[in-house]
Amino acid sequence: MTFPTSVGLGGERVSFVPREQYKDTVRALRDDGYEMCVDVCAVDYLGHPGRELPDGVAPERFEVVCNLLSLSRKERTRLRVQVPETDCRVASLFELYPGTEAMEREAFDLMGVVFEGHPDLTRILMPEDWEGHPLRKDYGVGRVPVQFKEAPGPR
Amino acid sequence: MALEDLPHNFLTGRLEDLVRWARRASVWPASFGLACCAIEMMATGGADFDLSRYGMEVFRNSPRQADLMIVAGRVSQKMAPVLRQVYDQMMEPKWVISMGVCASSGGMFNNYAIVQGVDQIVPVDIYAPGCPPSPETLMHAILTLHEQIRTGHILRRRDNEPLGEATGGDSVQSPWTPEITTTVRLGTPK
Amino acid sequence: MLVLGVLFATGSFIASSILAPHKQESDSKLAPYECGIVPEFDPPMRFPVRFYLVAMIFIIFDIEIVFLYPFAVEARLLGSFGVVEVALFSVVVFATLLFLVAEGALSWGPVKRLTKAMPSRTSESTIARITAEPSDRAA
Amino acid sequence: MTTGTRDISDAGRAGRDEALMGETSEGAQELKPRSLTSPDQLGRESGAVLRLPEGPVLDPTSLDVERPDDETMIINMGPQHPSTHGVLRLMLELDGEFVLRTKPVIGYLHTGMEKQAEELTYVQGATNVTRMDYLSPIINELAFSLAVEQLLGVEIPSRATWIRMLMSELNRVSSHLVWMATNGMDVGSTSMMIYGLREREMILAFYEKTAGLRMNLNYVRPGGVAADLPDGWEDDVEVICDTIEARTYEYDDLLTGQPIFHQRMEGVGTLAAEEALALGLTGPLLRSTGVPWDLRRAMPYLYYDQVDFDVIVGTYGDNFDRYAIRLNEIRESIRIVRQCVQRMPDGDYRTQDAKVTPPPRGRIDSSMEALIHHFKLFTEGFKVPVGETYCAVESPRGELGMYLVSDGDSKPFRLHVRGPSFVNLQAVPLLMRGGLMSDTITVISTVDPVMGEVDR
Repeated sequence: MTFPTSVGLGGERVSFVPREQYKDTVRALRDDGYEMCVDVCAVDYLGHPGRELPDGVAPERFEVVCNLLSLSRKERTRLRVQVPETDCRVASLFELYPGTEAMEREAFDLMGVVFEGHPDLTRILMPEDWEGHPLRKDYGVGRVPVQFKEAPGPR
Repeated sequence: MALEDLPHNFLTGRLEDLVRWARRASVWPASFGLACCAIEMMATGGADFDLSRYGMEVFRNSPRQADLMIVAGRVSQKMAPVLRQVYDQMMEPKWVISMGVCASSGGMFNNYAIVQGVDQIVPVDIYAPGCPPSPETLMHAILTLHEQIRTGHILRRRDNEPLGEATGGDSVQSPWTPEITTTVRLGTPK
Repeated sequence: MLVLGVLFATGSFIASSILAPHKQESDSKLAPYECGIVPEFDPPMRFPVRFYLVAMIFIIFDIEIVFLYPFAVEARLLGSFGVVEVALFSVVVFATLLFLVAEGALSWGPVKRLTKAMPSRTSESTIARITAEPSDRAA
Repeated sequence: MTTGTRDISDAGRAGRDEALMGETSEGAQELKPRSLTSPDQLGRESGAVLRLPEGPVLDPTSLDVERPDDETMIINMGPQHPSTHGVLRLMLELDGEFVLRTKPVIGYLHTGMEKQAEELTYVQGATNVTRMDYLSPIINELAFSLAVEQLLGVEIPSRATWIRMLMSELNRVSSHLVWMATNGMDVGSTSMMIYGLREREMILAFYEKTAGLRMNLNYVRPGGVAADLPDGWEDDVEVICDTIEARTYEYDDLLTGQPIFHQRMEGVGTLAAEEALALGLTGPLLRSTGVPWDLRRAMPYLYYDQVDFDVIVGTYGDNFDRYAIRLNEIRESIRIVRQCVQRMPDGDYRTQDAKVTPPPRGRIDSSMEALIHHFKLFTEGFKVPVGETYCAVESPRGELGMYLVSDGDSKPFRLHVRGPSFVNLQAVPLLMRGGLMSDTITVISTVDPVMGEVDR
């Protein structure tokens, strides 16, 4: 179960885990001494010129990044999981770290990555009837055009 | 027959001034603290920039007992209906100060999440600039509002309000709460 | 005197109905205030029993006061007999209060309280200060 | 939107105007009545069940508190509430005074800052980030600048690092002072509110003198600090340190001795160390359970390893411990500030690498390259090499992490901010279960969520 790893800028170990072994790797790491899952977030790489991925890792559009922290060894590690655009699913870490519930809901809400096995996968930040996932690259910023000549409607 | 039909003449002149003076002197703000401007509003209520010199030291928390709503902070799309609801539940006469550029015009966050200007939801009387406006700016805004109250009408809002013109006292809906509310809910911006 | 009182009462009602501005209250103004949210579920009108026990305590003392007033008016006439009588009456009323408190009407403590008799703590007593070991200090 | 005339008595009681209700209801994000929630969901919510491998495992289906539907009441401690410290909405299921289930509904201050960060260049990025945690703006900018400098690989002069430490420790003191003020107000001592804000004004005056602004000051920038410290800053900081140090003992006498304060804070909202770790809590919330984890000590950044200070750790993990930790952390930060004043070296306050730092204003009129550099830096901004990094600092609420992905352009490709309050807020349902209604106020206050950082 070895997968390519590299060293992050902060000296932490970054490993590129295939989607299927994501949950088992995190379970192994947790038993290995990583007591806290600090952060789970999703990144949309649409239109990225080219990120350095070790060979054998097929670049997909989405990437779920999970940060683990070992308090005993004062060490961090990062897992980057490639998630294809067509089948945006990843296993949820709720059973291992209950603290990731809100983070995964935010990743689902803003980026649209579905976490299987999550007890309550609903929107967390956007209003209930909001359609679309705002942080995706193809989602417009929603800028109201600002014309300084005459302000649009009742300013 | 009600107060607004009183003829403006010598006899009633003193009465209106008295009512306006009383209202100006004890405006109680509803603490509608949203973001960074709320911290500056607290600092204005604190000891150094004492708000109670204007009779405003009590920040009423329920809209039923408040006259002035200071929208302090950025109003998100999810918060817009709540803001409208709290505004409707305030007792007349009521005024609105839009504190900070985020409330006045969306500020630096010109994106999908922020309502670009709280005057799309509630009629605003005073816009206080600044991000966050320093306590002096907020107090200057409050003084301008006091001036507006002292020279304004008793039962009608100022005429030049952009949203839903106030048609004298006869409209079924109270002149303080305009009928049409345009809670802007941008779906998926193209 | 009575006429003046009645006149004043009805007069104020009539004046307020005439002078007050007649406005049609909007829907949202009449909705209950729940921090800006319009509640979907109507709150059930059945309150837990604890609230009624506290109300009973109030009613006991209310009745006691109702009987104390006439006694206070005629205290001089009744003399020592009245004082003994009222003392007896308030002892009986106090017994009901004891019963209610014994029933737990006033014990509202939460289900989960860490330790009952916790040593009285100061801001220094329950914290530990961890200074840097020499190994941590770089320079 | 409001329909025509309605019978007044009817509007209040039964018929809620659907359009009105539709606007403010959040559907699936809300707490459903017991009859509509599945047993497993109900167990999870009411027990705030943490299936810890070795800890006490509460079987989600076994419920010790069983209530028929019409006996409990679901109310909103909603967005506009005096003691939720911002626009946090808590849906509480109450059985009379006891809290059975809690569900925080957030997002009422969602500003789309992570999307906005992709629109602003690195030079402007600090202004966007500093408005997230509006009680400690400098620490937000510090985390952003450290992440950018890590990607750039640029070295900043030692004076800039010492100034950053001085300002972020002062910011920690001012954030804890606001917490002392609002916590005192929540527990009933309004005089604490006045004292807390009065001391904070001294720090804000020093900020205004240094950076020009009281809050949201765009002072810590990638490459160093915006401006040098004003001359005569040593005695300003000296006055601030002495006064606040003396005043903390005043707060101690004012609050700690009070029986009311003890009853409302002791033994309320207790937390076990494994639960805190499982929930990913950091900061005073984690340290109150006895876990000595402070990023300034465990993974030192800036010069925190050259400065001696104590990490304060609690024992019971209840509200009182968190209060004692924050009170003593003010004194520790003052100690650090004093050491910063003594050891402040001379030198320039910004890295001299022309790629990152704009040339001084004076030289713009004289030399052409300076003008071109200045123009390019402020319009297009400097380019950051491709890569991604995660950089974390200790904010007054916990570990504030910035995950920055860059694509070689002058704008961040993706900036994800790990907000400590966003994660700490998940402990609220666990801490409140079984407590009284008045305990919810102190639990929210001691968890100290700042909604700007929760909703980003």
